[in-house]
Amino acid sequence: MDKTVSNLPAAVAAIPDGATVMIGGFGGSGAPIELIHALIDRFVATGHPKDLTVVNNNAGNGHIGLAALIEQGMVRKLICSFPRSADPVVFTEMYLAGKIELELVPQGTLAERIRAGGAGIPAFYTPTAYGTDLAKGKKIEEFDGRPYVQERWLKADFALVKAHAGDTHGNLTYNKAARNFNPLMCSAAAVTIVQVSELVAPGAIDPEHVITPGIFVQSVVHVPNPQQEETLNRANAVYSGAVQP
Amino acid sequence: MDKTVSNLPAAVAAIPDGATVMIGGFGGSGAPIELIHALIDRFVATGHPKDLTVVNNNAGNGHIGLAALIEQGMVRKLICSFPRSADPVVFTEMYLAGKIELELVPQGTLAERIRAGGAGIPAFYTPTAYGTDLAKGKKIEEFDGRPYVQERWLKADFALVKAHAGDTHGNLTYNKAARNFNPLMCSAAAVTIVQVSELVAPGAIDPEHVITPGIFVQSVVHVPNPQQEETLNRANAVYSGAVQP
Amino acid sequence: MTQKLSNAQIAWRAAQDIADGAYVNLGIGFPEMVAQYQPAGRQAIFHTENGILDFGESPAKGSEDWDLINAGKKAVTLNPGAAFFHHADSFAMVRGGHLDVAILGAYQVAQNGDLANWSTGPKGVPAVGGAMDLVHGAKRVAVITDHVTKDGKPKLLESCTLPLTGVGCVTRIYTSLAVIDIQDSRFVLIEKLPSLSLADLQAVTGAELLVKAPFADLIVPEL
Amino acid sequence: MTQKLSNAQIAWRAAQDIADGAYVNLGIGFPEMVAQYQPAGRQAIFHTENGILDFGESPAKGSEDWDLINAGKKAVTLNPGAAFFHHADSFAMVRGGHLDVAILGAYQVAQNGDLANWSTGPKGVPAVGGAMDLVHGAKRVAVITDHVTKDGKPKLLESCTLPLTGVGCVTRIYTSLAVIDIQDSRFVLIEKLPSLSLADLQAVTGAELLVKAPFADLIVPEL
Repeated sequence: MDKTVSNLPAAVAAIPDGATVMIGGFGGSGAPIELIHALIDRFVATGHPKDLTVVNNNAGNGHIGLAALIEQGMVRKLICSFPRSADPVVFTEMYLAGKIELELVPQGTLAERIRAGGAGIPAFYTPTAYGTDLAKGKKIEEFDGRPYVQERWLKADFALVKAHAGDTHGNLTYNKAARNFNPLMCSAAAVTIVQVSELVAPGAIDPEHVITPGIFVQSVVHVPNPQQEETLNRANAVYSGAVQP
Repeated sequence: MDKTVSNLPAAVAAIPDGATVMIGGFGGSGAPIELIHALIDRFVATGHPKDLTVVNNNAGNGHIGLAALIEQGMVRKLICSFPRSADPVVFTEMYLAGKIELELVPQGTLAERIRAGGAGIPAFYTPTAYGTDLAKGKKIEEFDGRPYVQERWLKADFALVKAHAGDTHGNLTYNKAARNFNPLMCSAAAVTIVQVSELVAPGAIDPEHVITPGIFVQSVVHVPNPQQEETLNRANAVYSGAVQP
Repeated sequence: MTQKLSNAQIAWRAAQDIADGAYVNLGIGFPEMVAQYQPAGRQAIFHTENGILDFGESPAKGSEDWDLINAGKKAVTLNPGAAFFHHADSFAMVRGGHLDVAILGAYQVAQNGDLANWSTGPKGVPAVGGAMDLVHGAKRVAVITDHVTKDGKPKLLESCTLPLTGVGCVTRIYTSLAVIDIQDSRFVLIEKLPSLSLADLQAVTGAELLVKAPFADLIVPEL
Repeated sequence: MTQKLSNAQIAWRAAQDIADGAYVNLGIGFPEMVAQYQPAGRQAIFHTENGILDFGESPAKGSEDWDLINAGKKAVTLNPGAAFFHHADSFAMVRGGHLDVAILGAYQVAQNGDLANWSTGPKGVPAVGGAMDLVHGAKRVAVITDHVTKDGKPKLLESCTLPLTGVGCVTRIYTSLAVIDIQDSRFVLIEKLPSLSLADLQAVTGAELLVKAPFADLIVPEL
């Protein structure tokens, strides 16, 4: 078994128009910049994929990564908890112009909905958002005298994930707080595509230290020395697709 | 901050009659034999605690550990998925004699109920057990045209847990498949008492490798070279409390 | 009595349908035998409920590590690429549809895919383990079983009489006499022992066997 | 205009109520200041939603690791005994009641403990982050805030007029003028600046302040 894919364009080639795509990361930490940019390259060259529903904690920052994906007009709807950042201009402008739809979800509920999608739990109850605008229209049930909000699982067609080390079976580790939503999204997508900074042989990751077992991963692409969103934005980087031959 | 307790009797001294106690382990792997035996010692000496509700995957094996706890008559009710083993005579006899109550829960539902207890999720839906005797009387709801069973969280007053390495803040690692229910139970009990084979200083466990963060742990007791249920049973060991002075 | 497959031969037949790289859970007991008969060149990855992915063969007697066991509490070893995880993550794999195949034993299977394999009735101590979870979530839930009970009664029925493990969950049954799929709540014959007539097979099957396409001979090596 | 506490002084006061070894989440922005004023000999353990327990101070400028950030996306460091975990485990800590204290900012707090701190209305881009989760689960949910808005209107009210973050969740409010508890859906005065009369404090508070026991002077060092 070998889940590696030889290059970034091949890794993202199968994502169709209209797909729901989970993208890992919390702000820039754990954001799979190179996978996102490969998807932009494909769109610039072919016009696809478009009309994506993207699930991420944020809405991008500056003009690279998720912000660039949105700026290209590839995203129809964003499901996130915090569409603000140091430089949220791309999302803000498109949202206020009515060019992108937003489903705002409290962060812990977002995490739990994704985890539920991966774990086969179609719905659960949480105290979060009870009595607020974000619970409007949702089913309420009392347990032990306290009201809770029913929330549904969240699944995706694809997940784009950034890991630190990965083996050819798809076992993964992460780097520090870059873990965040990534392991959850691996479990909740039909096809999980992972960029790994270090590609290793099976057995090279101690079984005790595996954070995402390979069963949750379909494709692994080696991206040594990945770019960091924060560093790119501090350099005012802009990504608008690779120069096409 | 130092969560260590100097000895086993002190570690289990606060568990009262009638408490709900989660006990980690799957069969013998990860079973906190020394903590259980310390609890038996206390009962033999003082008559307490009794009328316990115990949550474990199994019902003990032979005449040591959980089986010995049951044999002493300390357990009023057992919540478990699989009360069979190589030598289940203790539970079998008491159950058939009507001396112990059994709540049988499918293993994945048991794990998820404990996880929900730790995560503040009062109820969730699962496909497991739908249409079976174990879903009788439970609420059914359809999602996307498929029926699911509503299950409630499971919490405990105390958890007895076996870990491999633990630091004084309560950060824990486990040994191989001895992990099983232990991390879940740490999160679902008001007071989690952990026996660790190796007691280390904060920082000695790589933050990437911590399985149970210390926030879920209240007491740590150092038990080097712990006994293994399987090995004891192969030697036909019997535990009926330490000789009292 | 007609010729029938041994348990090893049933396990061998079930193993032929497991693809290279498939994630597989084998139920405690008889189903564990399936792991021994993987076709050459294929390597399935075995999952055990108690928190291991990609465990390997049994260790030599005397070198067991009792913290490295499978759901049947038997000592195992690890393959390169193995991973440990806790019980909630383990059953997320099960319930979340991440396993390709689960192979279980059965007391009874109904033509609509209902399975009864955990309780023979109200007597004794009930125990369910992970069976009710495993029948939901795996992409394919297969059963391996003798075609009939020890006293010759059909185990494949119009509806189960024993307490159910799951409703409408089984998709394929490997028996000592045949391979049978469940399609649209009916038993569909896929393969049968060539030595057995369709009428004879029907006679020991508790619900009608459909023949929707030419069935094949169930050919299994001596083991 | 009467004397009032600076933000640093409000943060200092809130820090005095955090016990040694407490698990604490500080909201993004102003609440983060609380960490700077831990009393000598006490060490709280700080949790950040994005998956770190026991993070430490900011690193020196230029030595930031952008994979080691807090929920406000600021670079942090680690204390010995730190741990990483994913977002579901992080919010299990929050929702599951494992935090001892959460300290948040506020637009408005109602006397029944309702909090509004995430939206100033339908204009602009809404963003909620972890606030709605944090107000449930922590054993104690405290607010630090100026006593009034920038244009002098009360922030402590009979009921909130802005969109709610949580219902009946706040238990203590540290303001620029006073420390106020919420008990039985009423504001109860605990401490006030000695330079301020009770009548003056009541005048800038949008609901009745109960005095159930002798209140103390709110004494805070120059910072």
